[in-house]
Amino acid sequence: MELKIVIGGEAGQGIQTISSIMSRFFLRSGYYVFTEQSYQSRIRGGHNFTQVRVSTESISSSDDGIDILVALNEETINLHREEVSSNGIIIYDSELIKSVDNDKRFFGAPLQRIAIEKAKTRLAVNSSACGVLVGLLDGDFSILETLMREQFKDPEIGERNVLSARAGYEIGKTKNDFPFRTPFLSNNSRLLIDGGSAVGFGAIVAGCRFLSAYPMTPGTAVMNYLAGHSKRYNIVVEQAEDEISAINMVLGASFAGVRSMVTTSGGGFALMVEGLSLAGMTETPCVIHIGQRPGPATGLPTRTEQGELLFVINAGHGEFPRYVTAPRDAQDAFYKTIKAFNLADKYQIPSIILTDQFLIDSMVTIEGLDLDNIKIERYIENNPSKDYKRHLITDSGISPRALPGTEGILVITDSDEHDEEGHITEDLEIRKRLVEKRLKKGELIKEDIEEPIYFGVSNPDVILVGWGSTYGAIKESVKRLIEEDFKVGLLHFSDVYPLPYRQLEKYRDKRLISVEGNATGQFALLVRRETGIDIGEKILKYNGRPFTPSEIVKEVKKIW
Amino acid sequence: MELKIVIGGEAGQGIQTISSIMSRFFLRSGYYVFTEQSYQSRIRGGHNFTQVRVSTESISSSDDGIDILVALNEETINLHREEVSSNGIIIYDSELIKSVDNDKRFFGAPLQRIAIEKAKTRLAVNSSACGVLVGLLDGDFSILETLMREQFKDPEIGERNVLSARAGYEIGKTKNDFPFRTPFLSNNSRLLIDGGSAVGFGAIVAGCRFLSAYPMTPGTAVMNYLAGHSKRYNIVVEQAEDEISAINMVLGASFAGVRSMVTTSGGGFALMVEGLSLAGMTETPCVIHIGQRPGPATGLPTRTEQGELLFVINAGHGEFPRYVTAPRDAQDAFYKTIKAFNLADKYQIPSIILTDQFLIDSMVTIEGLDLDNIKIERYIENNPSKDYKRHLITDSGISPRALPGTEGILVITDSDEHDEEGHITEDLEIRKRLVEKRLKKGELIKEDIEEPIYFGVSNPDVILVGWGSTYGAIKESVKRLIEEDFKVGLLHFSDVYPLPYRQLEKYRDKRLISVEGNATGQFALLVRRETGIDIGEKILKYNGRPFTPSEIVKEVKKIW
Amino acid sequence: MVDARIYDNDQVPAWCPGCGNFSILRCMKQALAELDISPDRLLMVSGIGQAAKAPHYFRCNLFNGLHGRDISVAVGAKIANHNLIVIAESGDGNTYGEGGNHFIHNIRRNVNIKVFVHNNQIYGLTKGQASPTSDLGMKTRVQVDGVLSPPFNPVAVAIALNASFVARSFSGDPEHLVAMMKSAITHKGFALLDILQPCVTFNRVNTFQWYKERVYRLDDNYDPTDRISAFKKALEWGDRIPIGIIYLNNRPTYEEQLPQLKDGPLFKVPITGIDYSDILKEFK
Amino acid sequence: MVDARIYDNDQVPAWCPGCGNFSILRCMKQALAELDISPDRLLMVSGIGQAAKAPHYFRCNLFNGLHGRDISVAVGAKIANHNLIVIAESGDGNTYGEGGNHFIHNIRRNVNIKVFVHNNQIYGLTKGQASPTSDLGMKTRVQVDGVLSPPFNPVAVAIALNASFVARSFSGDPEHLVAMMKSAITHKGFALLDILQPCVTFNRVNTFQWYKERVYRLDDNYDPTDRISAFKKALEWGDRIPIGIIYLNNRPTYEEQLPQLKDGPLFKVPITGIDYSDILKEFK
Ligand SMILES: Cc1ncc(C[n+]2csc(CCOP(=O)(O)OP(=O)(O)O)c2C)c(N)n1
Ligand SMILES: Cc1ncc(C[n+]2csc(CCOP(=O)(O)OP(=O)(O)O)c2C)c(N)n1
Ligand code: SF4
Ligand code: SF4
Ligand SMILES: [Mg+2]
Ligand SMILES: [Mg+2]
Repeated sequence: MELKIVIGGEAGQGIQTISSIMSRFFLRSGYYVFTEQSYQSRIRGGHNFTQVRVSTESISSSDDGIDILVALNEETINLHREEVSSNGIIIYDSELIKSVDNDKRFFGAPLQRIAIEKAKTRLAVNSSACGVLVGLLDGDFSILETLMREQFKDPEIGERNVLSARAGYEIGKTKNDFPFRTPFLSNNSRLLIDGGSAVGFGAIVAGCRFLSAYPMTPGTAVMNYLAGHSKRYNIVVEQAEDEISAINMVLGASFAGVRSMVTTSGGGFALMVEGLSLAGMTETPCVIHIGQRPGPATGLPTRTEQGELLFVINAGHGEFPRYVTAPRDAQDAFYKTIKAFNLADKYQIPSIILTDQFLIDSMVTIEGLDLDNIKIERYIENNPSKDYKRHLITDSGISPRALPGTEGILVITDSDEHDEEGHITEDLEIRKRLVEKRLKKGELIKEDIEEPIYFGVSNPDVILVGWGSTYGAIKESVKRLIEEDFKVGLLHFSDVYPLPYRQLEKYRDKRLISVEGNATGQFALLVRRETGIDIGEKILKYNGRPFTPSEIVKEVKKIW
Repeated sequence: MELKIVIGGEAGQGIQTISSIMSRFFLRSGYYVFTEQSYQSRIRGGHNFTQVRVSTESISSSDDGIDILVALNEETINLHREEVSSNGIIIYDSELIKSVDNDKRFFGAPLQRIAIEKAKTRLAVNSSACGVLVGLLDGDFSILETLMREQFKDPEIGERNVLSARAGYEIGKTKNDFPFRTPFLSNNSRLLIDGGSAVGFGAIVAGCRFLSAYPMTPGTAVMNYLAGHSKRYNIVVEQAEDEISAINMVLGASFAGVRSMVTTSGGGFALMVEGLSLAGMTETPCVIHIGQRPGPATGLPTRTEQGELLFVINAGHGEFPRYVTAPRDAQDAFYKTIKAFNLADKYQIPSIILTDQFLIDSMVTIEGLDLDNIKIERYIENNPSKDYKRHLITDSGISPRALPGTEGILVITDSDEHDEEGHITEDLEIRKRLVEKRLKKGELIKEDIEEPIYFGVSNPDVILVGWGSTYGAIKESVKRLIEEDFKVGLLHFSDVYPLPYRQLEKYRDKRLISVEGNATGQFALLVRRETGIDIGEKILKYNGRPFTPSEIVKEVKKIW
Repeated sequence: MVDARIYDNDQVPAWCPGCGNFSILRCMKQALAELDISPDRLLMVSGIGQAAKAPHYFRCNLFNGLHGRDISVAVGAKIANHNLIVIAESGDGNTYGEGGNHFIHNIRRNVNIKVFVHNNQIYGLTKGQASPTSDLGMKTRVQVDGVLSPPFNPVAVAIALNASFVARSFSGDPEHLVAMMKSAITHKGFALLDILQPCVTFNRVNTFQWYKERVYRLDDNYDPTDRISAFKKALEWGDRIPIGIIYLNNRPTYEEQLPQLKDGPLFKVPITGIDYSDILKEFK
Repeated sequence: MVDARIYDNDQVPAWCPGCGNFSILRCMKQALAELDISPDRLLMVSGIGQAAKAPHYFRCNLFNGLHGRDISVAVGAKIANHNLIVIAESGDGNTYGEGGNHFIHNIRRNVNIKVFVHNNQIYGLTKGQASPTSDLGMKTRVQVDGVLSPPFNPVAVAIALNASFVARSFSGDPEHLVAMMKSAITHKGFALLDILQPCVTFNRVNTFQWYKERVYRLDDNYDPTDRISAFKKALEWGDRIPIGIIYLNNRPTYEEQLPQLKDGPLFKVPITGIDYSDILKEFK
């Protein structure tokens, strides 16, 4: 069973509330959900919509097509009715939207009137709309009822919304010829998680106790998450005066011993580049989360893109190692965030988590998170010897890290080239040795890098190559292509730098097609730079929207 | 004839004055000179030295070995006496430096006493030292005399320095067994130019009338140059409060119609990266000069490196075209600076001139600059049509550029994605078209890119590949290797991005060795990224000092 | 006076209904019309934020740049062509937060540009975080315990920097606002106009009502040229908030001091056909 | 009091003979010794410049970071471990120029760090360009027509920002300087100490003699808690330059307001063995 619901309207009309309640409703009813948001950079008005995709199988992308359209305004009808399937339905407020023709897919309900009557506020259209949906789909109303009660702290308001939902539910139930049904299936321990929360939760579990950031979409999600949990988990979240300050505060906090991170988007990261280089030089661990959005410059603030890969890998003046990971989905984002903290500490380097608006804002159903087997390693020297040197040259290139404030020793570091102790130097022989020491660590990181996932037939004619948040969409497209007997596979990268090359070498002579959310095929360039392997063909998207499986299937067939 | 003079001492002792006077002396005597400075990041003290290399043939690098060492302090003797050739000489102040053994290369002169006696100031050691050198080398004293008079605005001080120089000259002449001689050869119209002045002069000739910068070594040289000529050429030079402001001021000035530039080093450029992306998005021409120095972070402020190639090419969030040129020497720097301004205007893009401390601070003798054939093209629409649109989509991707203030039209641009008029948009179809429009220009730039110079035997076994300021040293090493019958060539790049690939393709299957002033072989990575060609071997240097021909010869032989 | 409608264009503001920005936009057109400024002589520069969208909504030359960097762009443009009337318009977060360093140092430079700040004491576009001017204790999704740092006082800081024109107005008093805009534009030098603007969506503390109850126009006999009393006035914030020209002086502008601009705008300086023999001599 | 020599190390200052920095360095050791601060409890943070090299020349923990960004690093470190005594030490260009935005907003934050600025009114390390505090008209290789912008007055700006401790001293009055350093360090909150320092190589205007003739110690009965009179005092610059604690107030520090730091320094908060069931519930 699969069902695609789209809820559309103006910013501020409560689209997000409806979609989030319905997503939870389906989760608790035993279904898999994927919920994706398309919104504009404004607070009120404009056209926003959310797709809630429901399935009995695990899914991790949205897709083209609509089975149920919930239109909170007329524009939504005009923009989306074409996409609604012939056996689909268009739910609209029958008292507010009048210009409706006799397309049999229309299904009106007095959503706002119900809200006002039952809940004494217009804002409760959310609950009446959810009610209609649950009724229509033959869902278990008691689940919705519980959700409503949880949603509102004030029990009275909760009660009113339940009434409003119930009235909608009764209307929904009247349409008993609707071909889709989502009755209660099973209790389960699955989780519904968005990318922003996954990174945020990952950071908390990793022991991040300081975040400094300057608000910037979509990076702000992680800041909000940590701020929301700051009291319970003793996290200091400080809004910096600018991004430069954010990264430098984080380096100060990390130097003094706290796992620390910044969160931003490409434009904010652009301002942190000098600080990144400082982290490299002073060997101060730090974690940088970058939620990509379309550029250049301010670009499209609320849209998605994979346009910053090469920028991030090459950012910073001078040469120093780093770890860059581009999580493939929310679950991966959780684990990779923890890994980013661990590697930052292990190698005393900056770790970069490269997500995007699509991953950050989408909710996906996962089986669970394995909290029991998480390792947190700080690699901090608690009893350093008296002759402690912060930048001691060792075989591995990693110097023992002690914290300032440790009795009897001094911890010294410098943005200038320095000696082993950390003091500024102009000795060019020491310079050379320190360069080599720092770069050695870059070689070691390779041992911790995860090879890409391969998914597909065992002897493929064509391999799609992807990275980051496109995983769900490409994987699903490959599944479908295989069903149609295409001999195809997917090689999907999550850790991107240092670039894992073993799997690539294995498929070196295959026909490779890179699928990327940018206009220049950056990953293909990275692969050629690192391995010499030429990914000759590309499927690129750069209009600000994420890939859908249907779209990739079409593109692959076109060039097959 | 070739002669290597090294002048060493503390910062503030006047090393630069001696070397600059002597360089001019040799120029006017008809010799070729190359003068390179090695100095520390301090104002007084420490150890600095300059090499003045003199030849009857054109040269463009310094080299190992010393024929004359001018030691202004004892440390200079200790640090450099090993390098002085057996028939060389060590000039020192016989009254200040006492701990001299009976090495027959020592030649004492009471430099400071002469200065005080003749010029009434210690500072005139410069002139007494120059005098000794000219005497020793059998030079034409009248040339030195003229130089001294030109050096000092106050004729009386000039006269005193001439006296001091003459006294030194008489002492120098007493040593008549010195094997090196630089008598007057010929009048000539050659120029002695340093990289900083070459970029600065190029900018002035190109029509740059606004520079905003925040001081940073070695970028400051260009700021000093333009400030020094600001009155005569109507140039506004504004010291910004920080680098972010510098680039944004420049974009404002350029938008309003003035050719404008910033100058900085890698660390300052790191702060301009967001502004770079803004230039890309708003299609505002600008020229950025970056003098590289060793990183990461503050690194070694007064040393040289080629560590920012990949950073500069990939800098900026989002995707947009740019032009990057790494001049091979001062003469090239002059022309490429002009080209940078022309291409910035032609394609409405940021142009980056990537030099380094070695190029900026070294003086070289050139035959002249061809000022008559310089083309300045502004590509500005002076009579735009009434329906003018700043970002009009055209076949080439280049929109007509008008200036704000033009009667009857409006010039609008935006850091957000925008429509053709320049207004902010959320229309994703327009987004797609604007991305394509911008990137099209990147394809066109390729037509203006200069292929690398090839120098060497016609059928080489090995080709050294270099870029930027290493040209002089590698070329000379190749010359010497060829003299020793090595079948070797040099492919040297000045324009580096978009990467010219035709010559590379031609030599694709040769044994290629990349020679770079960094620790990771960035140019080799760029070549593989752009062409798939694997430059398997590398000769890298990253201790902060430039390559010398002797060193490259040695390294090449080692791996031949 | 030209008709204010010549500033209308076909762009539809992306602001919330009821937002104070609408009034500021109307006042802007009115002030420009009363000053007879032709749209093609006007260059608006803005940063990023809700306020920074404003110049898209009327006819003018426009460079809508980066968050916090509009003042620098405006200064560059004014140096290049000082015949343009150059106004930087943005929000409080943009100008006092991200752009703080340009704010302070350009007040010192005294380039003849105007800086209009829609001060809603909040980050609007990014959904309601505290801005540098947010009042102590304001709670947001990020400032969960309430704002801990006392608000940035742009007026006091500008006076400490000896700004040549410092004024405050309120979007809810259009007559006053138009007058202030006109004074700022006609002032010779850097002019800061801080405009109190209710954000109906995110700022539930400093509402229209809140401002309405507190703002009062400066007395006719208030002397804005006395720096100490201006500073005193600047510290008034709470039950009573003064609006008007708070500080004024007459120091020379940056442009007047530049010999390079004496003969006309910099962008018109000829750049070809120049004799460089004096430079060539320096290389010999 | 410990012996000031415990702060000596084997680094040799890279400063010019006669530079005012030497005296500041000696006073620093003296002040620390008098306060009995053990080197391993002290964290110095510095930026880039001649002044910013100072902490290399004595025994302490040190993070010598980027030009202009030391205050941010210091604040981060102090939040992470508020048991450390954290002092940011740099030059005027670093702190008031490149670092201007951090200067103003961290005064607001009032984190308990100390900011010592060697104010030589010039960019020393980069060979003598004007700094934000250079006097009007000073000529340099870049400011060929002389400085056009009036000097940044750090004291006045800090008072406008309601800084909790604002003082000025002079490298040529070691006794006073030591006292000011001690007051700043023992003050609870952000403390700005602007130290006038002759640069013998590049600043030929504001020489030792120039300062010597002008500076005077504030009267014993000067009341630094009155903001208006402090502002007046701050504007005194010219024939007479006051040194001493110019402004003082007692507002709460950032750290005191953070519930997260109540039970000890942040770096000691346990990060393993935590029950996350409440978070897991949020995903259901
Ligand atoms: C470098 C950078 N950082 C952050 C942002 C995100 N951002 C956009 S607008 C804004 C704040 C807007 O607040 P304000 O300037 O007060 O304008 P308002 O929306 O309140 O009118 C922020 C933080 C950005 N665009 N660029
Ligand atoms: C981002 C950046 N920009 C510029 C520089 C170059 N720089 C180093 S020190 C300095 C100025 C120093 O002046 P100040 O802070 O007053 O210190 P002083 O040397 O006078 O003690 C500058 C501009 C730098 N290191 N980093
Ligand atoms: S969010 Fe606030 S400032 Fe922005 S448009 Fe809405 S009301 Fe106005
Ligand atoms: S240049 Fe000036 S500040 Fe720097 S060490 Fe020399 S005298 Fe001191
Ligand atoms: Mg605001
Ligand atoms: Mg200074």
